[in-house]
Amino acid sequence: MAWDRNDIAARAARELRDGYYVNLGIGIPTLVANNIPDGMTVTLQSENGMLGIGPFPYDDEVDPDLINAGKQTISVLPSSSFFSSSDSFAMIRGGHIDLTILGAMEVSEDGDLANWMIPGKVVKGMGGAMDLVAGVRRVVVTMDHVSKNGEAKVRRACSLPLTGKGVVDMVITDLCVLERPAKGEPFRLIELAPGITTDELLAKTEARIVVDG
Amino acid sequence: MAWDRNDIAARAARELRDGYYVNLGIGIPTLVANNIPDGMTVTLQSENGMLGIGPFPYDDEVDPDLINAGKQTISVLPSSSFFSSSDSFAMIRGGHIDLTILGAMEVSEDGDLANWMIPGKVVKGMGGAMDLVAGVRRVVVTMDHVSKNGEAKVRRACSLPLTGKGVVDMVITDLCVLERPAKGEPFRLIELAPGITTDELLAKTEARIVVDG
Amino acid sequence: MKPIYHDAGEALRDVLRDGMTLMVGGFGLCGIPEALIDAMVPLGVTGLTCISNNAGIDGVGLGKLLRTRQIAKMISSYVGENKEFERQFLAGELQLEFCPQGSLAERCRAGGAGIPAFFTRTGVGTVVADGKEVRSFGGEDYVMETALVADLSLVKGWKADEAGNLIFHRTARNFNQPMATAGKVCVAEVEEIVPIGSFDPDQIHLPGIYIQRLLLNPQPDKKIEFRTTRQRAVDSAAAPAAAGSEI
Amino acid sequence: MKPIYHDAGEALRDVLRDGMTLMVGGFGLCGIPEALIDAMVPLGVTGLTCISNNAGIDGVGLGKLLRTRQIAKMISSYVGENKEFERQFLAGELQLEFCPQGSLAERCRAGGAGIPAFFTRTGVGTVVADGKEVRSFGGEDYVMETALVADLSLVKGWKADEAGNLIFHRTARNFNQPMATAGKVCVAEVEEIVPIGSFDPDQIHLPGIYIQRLLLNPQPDKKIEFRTTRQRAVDSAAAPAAAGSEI
Repeated sequence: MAWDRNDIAARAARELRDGYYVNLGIGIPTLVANNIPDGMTVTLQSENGMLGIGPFPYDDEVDPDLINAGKQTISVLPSSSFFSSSDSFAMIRGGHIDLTILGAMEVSEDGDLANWMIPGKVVKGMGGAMDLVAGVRRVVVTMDHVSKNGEAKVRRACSLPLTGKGVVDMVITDLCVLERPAKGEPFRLIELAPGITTDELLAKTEARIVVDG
Repeated sequence: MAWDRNDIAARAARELRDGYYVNLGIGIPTLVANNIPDGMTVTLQSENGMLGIGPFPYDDEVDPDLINAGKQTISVLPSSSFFSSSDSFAMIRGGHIDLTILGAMEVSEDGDLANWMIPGKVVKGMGGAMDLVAGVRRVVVTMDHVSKNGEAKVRRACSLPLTGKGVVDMVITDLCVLERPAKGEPFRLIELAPGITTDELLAKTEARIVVDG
Repeated sequence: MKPIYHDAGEALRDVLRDGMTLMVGGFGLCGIPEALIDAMVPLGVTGLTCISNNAGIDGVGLGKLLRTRQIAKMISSYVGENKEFERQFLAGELQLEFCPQGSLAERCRAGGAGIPAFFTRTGVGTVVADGKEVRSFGGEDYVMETALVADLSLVKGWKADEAGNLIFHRTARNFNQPMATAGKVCVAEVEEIVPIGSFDPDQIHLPGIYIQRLLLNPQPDKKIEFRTTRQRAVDSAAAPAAAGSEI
Repeated sequence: MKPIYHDAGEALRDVLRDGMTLMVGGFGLCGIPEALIDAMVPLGVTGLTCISNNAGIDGVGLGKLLRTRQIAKMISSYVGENKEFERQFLAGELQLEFCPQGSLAERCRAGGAGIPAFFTRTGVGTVVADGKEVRSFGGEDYVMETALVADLSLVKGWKADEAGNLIFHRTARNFNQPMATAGKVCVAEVEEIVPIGSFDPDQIHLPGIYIQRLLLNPQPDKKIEFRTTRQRAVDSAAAPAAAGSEI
């Protein structure tokens, strides 16, 4: 039985470590915040200039000057700090964020990531995605394993314009977890969703991946 | 009669304008601060990270955490702000300081400046001088017109290693004031110290300068 | 002492000209200089190049200047949530240059800091690197990005003192800080102006040297794009970060 | 929560190794992490490359590590007021790389910000540009300077909270802020450590993400290089800036 969105988020949360500074994308990645283990300190960064994102505010606490990168109202934590966009991306680009988790349209076997534009469709822009995948130490992608019309999203090469080249370290889909031990190495299958067979997975995967045993 | 150090500083102070942000070097330039006209607001920048340098502190106000770029204890003003060295030089390099006044060993007719090292002597370093002359909008040099052993300091070309190339806008010496209307143009004699003749000045000046009829 | 204005039109009238390049602070609708933007509509200046992370939303922020066709070109990282933008862009009436958000922020900082170009990993191997120099440092490839400067920067601060020293509020700081440094002229819209000496000099976010004019707007609208809240009934200690209901 | 040390030797023992590159904050003796520097003497690490705006004075600050010959190379903008430095340099025992102060600060910031190189007008036409790329932008020449990073950064803050958020004091901020961002490991010496939540999140100079360890040194010496004061008898309102007697 394939994993659902919450399962994927819970699996992604297992990549967190105590003391990590983490940037979460929109969608499934946002759900990861609900799965931080008790007693573990994980500090969430928002690229619009905040370290230490708090929960959504109570209705009477809402402050238009306090939003996350998804433009949702949020709250402060006792450990929070605010800074400018240039300081925020200095932090991101400089490799100070331990982990980013983001969604994707396609991932290639070389770790290329496409998640910002579909030619012919209206393009909204890359926002901070290119900076995050280029700068953050470890990049985890969460997505469906195949597209809505049944096409493989883990591919030999991305068909869509790239967000970053060779940047993805781990892919968590509804069917499996793929990981590269290091940039430049191939993805290995390290986990299958319950009831998913290797054959089934390989049939839905265009990329060449390493399957042990 | 040649100008003395205070005369030179007073003459340099005439280059100040209301609202200017100014960085003053060590020596004669420091004396310029004593000559700011009443009612004129001039904000002094210190490249170690301060805007709005106050006077020397009273004895019981001395704070080791509060020094100018000459490493002298100073005080704050109500309008002061503090920032890092990187922010300070972003301000300087970005052309936000209106005027800097500094000492020199030699100035060339093309506006080259030498004021940081003498080959064969112990070199202390350029500190922030290269950044100031490269970044500040207008560079005024105050110095003696000739060296202690009688050599011209306003020269065809500098004999000493440069601090900056083509950077000097005005030279104020004990004998005269020279000004370039724009970078790339020659220096013009615009003022003589009382009792100094043009012939005497030219005899002590190696650089080719423009002297109006 | 910086000139203080109480009318946004007055603050801008003599610094606007057709075809100029503008930087406009804010992230989404958070921390935008709304009164200054609004004042540009009646002033009628056109052919603007706007450097701004976003383009407002329909009828709010820069969305107003899009509706009146005053903007000829946008340099932004993200322009979603804006139908009028989409329409003009697809009709070829509006030029658009996408720039990754971090490179955009750094290009503004560089413009203010006298750095004409710098190298970044962001965008290597993507369309962002097309036509740009790519160079290897320590075995890794980097793209050269160039500085951005503006004829006029419009920024939003929280409090200013009369010397132009600025303090920002929470995530409304965003692009306002670097953009203030990169404008030949910078006009700051603030909610409060206090006498010189009111601020701790250690706590000033942007020294007054970067500010040419102050506009006092004590009660900005501050529209919210996505108002997300949680219920007080829920045990707040256990509530996870950024988890709640979007309303 | 960052590890808090009360003994500088303990804070450094397992992060030191011979031949490592160190960044050390401070301008002159202002804002130097003095307890951390002092602790390196008995720990005996040698062959150090020190990136620091200055080299201390004889027997104070980095002057102590010069005396014990633990430093092999300095990257600085100014090294006056230091006879031992002069002696070792003239004897060829010490390498020295001069870097203009502003380029030094920006190279540290670049190192922390993931920018491997940038262009600056500073040093064009001087020995500083020797062997470096010079390129024209908009008709003006600029030198390419490269980023600096360190194995270990030693910085001095004023107050820290337990999350490592730092606040600096007056001109003691100087190089401490950019250098903290450019070290693989950064140890911050501070005068006071307060509980999380004590700081206004808008007023933090350096977010805790840059800090790996905190050393509490509640009473640093803070030597003054040039103690300059004015007389109280003088009318203080009329006293000009930086004019007084050097004592």
